[in-house]
Amino acid sequence: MLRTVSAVAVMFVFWIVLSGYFTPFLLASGLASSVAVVWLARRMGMVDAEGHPIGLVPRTVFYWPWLAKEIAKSAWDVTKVILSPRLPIRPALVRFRPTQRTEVGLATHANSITLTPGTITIDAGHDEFLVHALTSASAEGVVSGDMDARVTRFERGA
Amino acid sequence: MRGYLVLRVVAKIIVPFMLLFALYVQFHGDFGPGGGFQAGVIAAAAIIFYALIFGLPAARRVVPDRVVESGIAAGVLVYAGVGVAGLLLGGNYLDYFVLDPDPVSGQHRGIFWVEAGVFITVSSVMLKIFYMFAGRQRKGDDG
Amino acid sequence: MSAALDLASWTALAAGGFFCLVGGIGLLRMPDFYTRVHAASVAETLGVGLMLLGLMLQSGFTLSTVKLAIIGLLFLFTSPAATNALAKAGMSRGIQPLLASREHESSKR
Amino acid sequence: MIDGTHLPVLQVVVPLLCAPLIVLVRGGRIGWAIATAASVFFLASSLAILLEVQRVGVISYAIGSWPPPWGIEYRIDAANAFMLVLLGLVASVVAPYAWASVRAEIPRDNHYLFYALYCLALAGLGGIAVTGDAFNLFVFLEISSLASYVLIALDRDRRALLAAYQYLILGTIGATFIVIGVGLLYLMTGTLNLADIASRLGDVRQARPVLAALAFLTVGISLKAALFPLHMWLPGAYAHAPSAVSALLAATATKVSVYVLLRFYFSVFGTTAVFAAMPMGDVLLALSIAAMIVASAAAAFQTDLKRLLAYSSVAQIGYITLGVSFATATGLTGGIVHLFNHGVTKGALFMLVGAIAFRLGSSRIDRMAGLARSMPLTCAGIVVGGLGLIGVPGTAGFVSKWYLVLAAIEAGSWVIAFVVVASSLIAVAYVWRFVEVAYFRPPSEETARLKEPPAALLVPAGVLLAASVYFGVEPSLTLGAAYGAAEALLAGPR
Amino acid sequence: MSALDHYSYWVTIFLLVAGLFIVIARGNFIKKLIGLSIFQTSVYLLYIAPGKLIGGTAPIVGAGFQVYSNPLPHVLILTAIVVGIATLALGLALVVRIREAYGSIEEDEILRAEQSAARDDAT
Amino acid sequence: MNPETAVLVAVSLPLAGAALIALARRSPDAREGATLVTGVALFATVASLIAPVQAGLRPSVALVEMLPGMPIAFTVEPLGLLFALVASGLWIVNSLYSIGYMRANEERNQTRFYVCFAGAIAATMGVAFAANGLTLFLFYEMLTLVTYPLVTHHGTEEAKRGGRVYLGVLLSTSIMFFLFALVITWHAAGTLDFVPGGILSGRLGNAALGGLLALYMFGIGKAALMPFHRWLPAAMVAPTPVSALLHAVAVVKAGVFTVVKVIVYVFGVDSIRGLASVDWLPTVAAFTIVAASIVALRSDNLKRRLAYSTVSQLSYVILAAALLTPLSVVGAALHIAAHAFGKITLFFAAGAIYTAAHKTEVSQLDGIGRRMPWTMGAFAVGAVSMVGLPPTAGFVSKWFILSGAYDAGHWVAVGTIAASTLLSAGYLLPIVFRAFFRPAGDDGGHAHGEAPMPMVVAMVATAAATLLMFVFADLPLSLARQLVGGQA
Amino acid sequence: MMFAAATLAIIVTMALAIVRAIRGPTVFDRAQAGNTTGTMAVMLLAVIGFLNGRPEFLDLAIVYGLLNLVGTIAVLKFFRYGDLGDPGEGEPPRQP
Ligand code: NA
Ligand code: NA
Repeated sequence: MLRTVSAVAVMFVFWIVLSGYFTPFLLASGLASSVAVVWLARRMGMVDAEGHPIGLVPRTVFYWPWLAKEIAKSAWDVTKVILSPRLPIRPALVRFRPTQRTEVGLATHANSITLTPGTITIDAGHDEFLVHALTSASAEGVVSGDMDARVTRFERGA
Repeated sequence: MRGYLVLRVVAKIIVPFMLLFALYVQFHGDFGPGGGFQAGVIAAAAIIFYALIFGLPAARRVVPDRVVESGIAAGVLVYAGVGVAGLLLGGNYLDYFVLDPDPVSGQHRGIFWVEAGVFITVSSVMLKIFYMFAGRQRKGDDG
Repeated sequence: MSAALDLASWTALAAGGFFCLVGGIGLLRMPDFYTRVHAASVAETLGVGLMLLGLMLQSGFTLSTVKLAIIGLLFLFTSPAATNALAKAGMSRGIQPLLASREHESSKR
Repeated sequence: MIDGTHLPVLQVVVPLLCAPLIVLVRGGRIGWAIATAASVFFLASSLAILLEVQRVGVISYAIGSWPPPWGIEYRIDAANAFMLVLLGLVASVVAPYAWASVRAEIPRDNHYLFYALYCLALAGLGGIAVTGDAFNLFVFLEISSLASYVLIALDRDRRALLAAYQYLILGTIGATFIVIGVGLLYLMTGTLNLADIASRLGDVRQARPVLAALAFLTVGISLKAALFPLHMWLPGAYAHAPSAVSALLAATATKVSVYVLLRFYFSVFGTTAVFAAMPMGDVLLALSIAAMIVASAAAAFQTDLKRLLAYSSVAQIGYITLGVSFATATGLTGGIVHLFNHGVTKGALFMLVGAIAFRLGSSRIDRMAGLARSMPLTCAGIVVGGLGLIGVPGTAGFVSKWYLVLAAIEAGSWVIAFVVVASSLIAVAYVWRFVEVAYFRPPSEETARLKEPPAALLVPAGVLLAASVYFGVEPSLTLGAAYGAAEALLAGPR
Repeated sequence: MSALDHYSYWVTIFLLVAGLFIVIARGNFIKKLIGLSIFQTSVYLLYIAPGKLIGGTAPIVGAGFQVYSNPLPHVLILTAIVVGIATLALGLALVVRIREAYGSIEEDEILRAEQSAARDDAT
Repeated sequence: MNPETAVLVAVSLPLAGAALIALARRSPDAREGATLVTGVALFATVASLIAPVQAGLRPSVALVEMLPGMPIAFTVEPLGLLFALVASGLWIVNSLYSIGYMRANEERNQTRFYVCFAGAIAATMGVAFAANGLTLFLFYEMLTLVTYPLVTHHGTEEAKRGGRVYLGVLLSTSIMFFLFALVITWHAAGTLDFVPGGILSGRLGNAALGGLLALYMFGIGKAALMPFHRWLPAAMVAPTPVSALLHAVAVVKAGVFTVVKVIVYVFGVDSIRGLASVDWLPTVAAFTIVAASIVALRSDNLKRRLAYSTVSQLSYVILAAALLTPLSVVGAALHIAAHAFGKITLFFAAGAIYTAAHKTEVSQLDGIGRRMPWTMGAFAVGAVSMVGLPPTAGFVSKWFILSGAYDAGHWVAVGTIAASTLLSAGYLLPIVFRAFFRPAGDDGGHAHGEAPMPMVVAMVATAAATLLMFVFADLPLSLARQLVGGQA
Repeated sequence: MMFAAATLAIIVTMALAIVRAIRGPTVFDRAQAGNTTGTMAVMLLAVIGFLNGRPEFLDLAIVYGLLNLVGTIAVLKFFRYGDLGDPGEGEPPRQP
């Protein structure tokens, strides 16, 4: 039940952020819409830990900046590869076992890998990830498990 | 495509926001590019996205066929009903001025309900078209 | 003060544009499907991110900035999801990536 | 509120509201009741409007109380009041007919769809007849056309699907030409209100975009009206559609499109622009004569009675446009009265053929050997209808032919007058095809055991047939209305 | 205003002719519908391009703007788009039903099926 | 019953009769009774109009307006009354004859026969009393349509072919030319009412008048002016009573009646006399007379010979009317009656011969006079009348036509009449001679007596009428003279 | 001026993506190029919206972004499974 209320709250905030006009009619309709959307989301079975991971939000403050840095770094590497005449790519498939337990955690990990240029998650499952790496450097990056640890900490807040 | 874990998680997160965005577009027709048509399409797109990922039967459980078909009809009745309301209140058909003592808010009220009607119809039609064509393959296999 | 902001936004926009172009070029130069996805991700992450940042700096603390942030968030979630779906669909449809050597066995547990 | 002022918009709104209502209710029987009620209301309201127009001259109704030319204006003069009466009469006769005909020809779970689309088509056609706004006209045109495509496709026979598809393609091309024409007019005048366009055309009437608009509109509307040679979609559509649909469309759809041609030619562009500056008169004349001769001849060689009647429709539309091509009071009166007379006659004929198909299961002529013995009433009806198509005195067809020949003579073109009378002889040929088979061939064992179709089918057909004879013997009502319409049109843009 | 300035009209003409050509030249029913849609879209530009006022902004009231492009063509074309979709959806539904009934959506194959069916009736 | 109601009754009575006949289809006797009663009643009604018309009255009544300014209206004028009298009178006789013929030959669907017959008479009354061109055209077309089932009575393949020519020629000429002429007249004169002295005087140029006259003459297919005569021989497929109807009672009579009516009441005798553009008509009529007579001469089939005899006799009336002199116009009116009585007698005889002796060819008629004295006697009277010798009606009308031609100084006409008299003698009198003065050929031992009683009575009656009209010529004459305003 | 540069960059990238879409051998290359084009379109809308000073364009950008995602997934599913309604393996979503 708490999750539903928080979901409505998040929706209403999103509405206000979008709207920019704060007339009573619009605010009322915003609230009504939020309630309606959450009701429909519940019918779709989306208002659960996965669909509405409210708990994880505070920790994004720490995780996202790190991710941004990683993305910038690897993007620069890939840029150098693309722009160099020799196109020094050594594509490789890497399989490894993730340490996250919840689907949201796994999804975050998979997306983080995909977001950082040089690596894309082809298949993400509870017991195995399949990643395609552009260069051997990016392949090692994945295997190193550095990102895996960070995501798990993000997931469990340990 | 339920097997696609990443898609499933992302879908569960953004579908509600898509629906809310649709309603945002619906209500802000007066202030920016919005209104019934666009909102209806976005809302339908959200449900279709859900159906793509979680399968048509799941979508049919959320928005059953009967609701969709009556939505098509109900939307038109709402739209035309606003016109008739204008008629009953002494104006011509589709006259918004008479919908409220103050003509300007009468306009707002009129256009609001017309756009609501359009939203219901357009979203229902889009969904109905998707249900028919997507469902056909399924019927094709079983038939 | 605003001059510094303008300068920052110009550079962000320029960088964003540059990375977009890099991504575009990569799209054409890369030999196979999967490698092209990498190139695209450069454009879709840094290219888009920097340009959005540039625009946000331009508009300061207004409604537009918020909406730009929302677009950013949107891309943050949907872009990798789409890329993953594309790659997974491609793989399950049997498109073999060009591989330099044997697969790296995960050394860990 | 319920005094006459709101009738013009209720003509469209009532059937328009009934369509979704029927979809909501999803009942075949209730659907029929609603559709029939809507049609009868349409007729009653159209008669009231006709009387009002005869008293006042022109009725103008502003949608949403936005005064013209800003708002959408429903503008009814003698011309479209007469069209509304035709629509109302045919609709309120075909609706009862549909009860038995639909049960026989359309799968059970589509019945409610038929009636919903019936109301939609009626609303669309009513809208075309009523509106005074060019783009609104296009929208109603598409509403009625889309409803017609589906109505045709509802038939069990798979060829109905092909016919509907072909009609959709050609109909949409026609509609798009119309919307291009309207767009060009809007470009040149900055307004969409027909009367306003007419008054603003002023000196740009000869400008090239306006002439281009005239060309686009002519081709587009001719496609919708199935004016020869743009009639290719009609035979298939009317032959394979359910009988009730063929009856409704044959009597109304093409007729309303011809009205649209009249409205643009006379009320918007004006006779001088259309007939003096541009050779539209001669073009229409040539196409009409071609239609009268070629389509009638084609009808004579058909093996299916419905397809025969369809080709006959193409020919009869040629007669209507012939009257229009003279752009004189007599010519227009002849054209407009034939628009009504043929609508009524052909509606009755299609219903009768539907009644035969109800018993025989087919409308192929060679399976009707000796049918007159087992179905004397129905066959007599078809003969009377056939005489109406020929234009034998005592039928409404004669009145129209009289005015068309007179118009030709007044215009000094004796040869064309002779062609009109001569070509009605070809009608004898294709009516004779039925008479010979039904009356002279010994009944096959299949036709021998048939009995008359049920009254539910014959009575509505009888009503239209009686109308086609009554307005042949005492045509003061139709001629009066047609003459009024001709005068209203010839008054041209103010 | 040289011919080039009227580029929107050239686009309209191209789309119109291309659409009609596809409808006529192609035997596949789906391709015909695609051609028909292209033909319908030729009208959109015809209405909206002339509506654009040089220096006029998008026809939505915004602070600090006086000159707006003409909103009417936009409204009209929104309706035309809806009509286009309705026609396309109906066309596709018909093609699906035709494929079920005839087993093909190629014009010549279907006509052949029709002719042979007609011959059977006649004998 | 005042004259106005009499006119309405005259037109509606046969229709009522037709309904009565249809109702009485169960019992043939009741059905035939209804026909006869209706026939007598009709004749009485028409006869009641003689007095007022002779007193110069023109009773007229208008019904509904079919077109603005053109109601369905009736006016009784002398020519119309004369035609109506002949038609209604002969209907009675023809019915009597039909009863004998249909029963003797066991014809199928006789009810349809009598109903259509009554319908045809109603149409004929409509044509006779029509007050304007439109009403005339309405009933003229009705006559074509209602006689069609009679012509194709047997329903055989041959009947259908004959029917197709019958309907084809009559409908196409009426729609293409007659209707066209009416519209032109309406355009020129602004009215289609039949007005003594014509409505076109001074409205059209000479050439246009000539052209319009051509449209009328060839448009009125029922007058069988060549080349539009093909329908008459084609209609021989019908049973004899129908041929009698076609040739004598209604159809052709309506044709020539309309011709005379158009010339007198539309063009006006005086206004077109002497016009160069109309003098082609007598020549065409003359040609038809001679050509038809020659064909008749060479046809061995009795009914075919009589058919072509009709074609030529009809052109007598047209020729007479075309001469445009008072005497010839009176002659034309009289000839309508004279030919009716004569030709119906000949057809009755032919029918009787077929019924009794199953003979159809002239060559088979040797010595038949001894077996069928009454039939051949009547035939002789008819023949004499056709040739135009006293004491028959034919002589009276031919006398007026001849003197009319003489007045007009139209030598071609005079010559034609003389020649045709010889020709008609040539194709009719030898039959009488062969019947009475030739030894009976071998009839294949098939002994046969006279035709059934009702047929003989009918024949004798019409033969008597042919003779009586010679003796009491003043009644038809008085009506005919009124036609030209007592100038003859 | 810098806006113009950014707009140009976006347009060129879009052009490159379209070239890949045309050349791309497999359907998935085309779908991927389509996705990139869509992303660039969103940025184009955002930038042009700013260039003309109309923040409302950003709403359009968001809509375009959403529809682009749905479109790409639909194309993927059609060419991979041939049926848009097929739920595929995995347990159905828990619906109360
Ligand atoms: Na990556
Ligand atoms: Na809107």
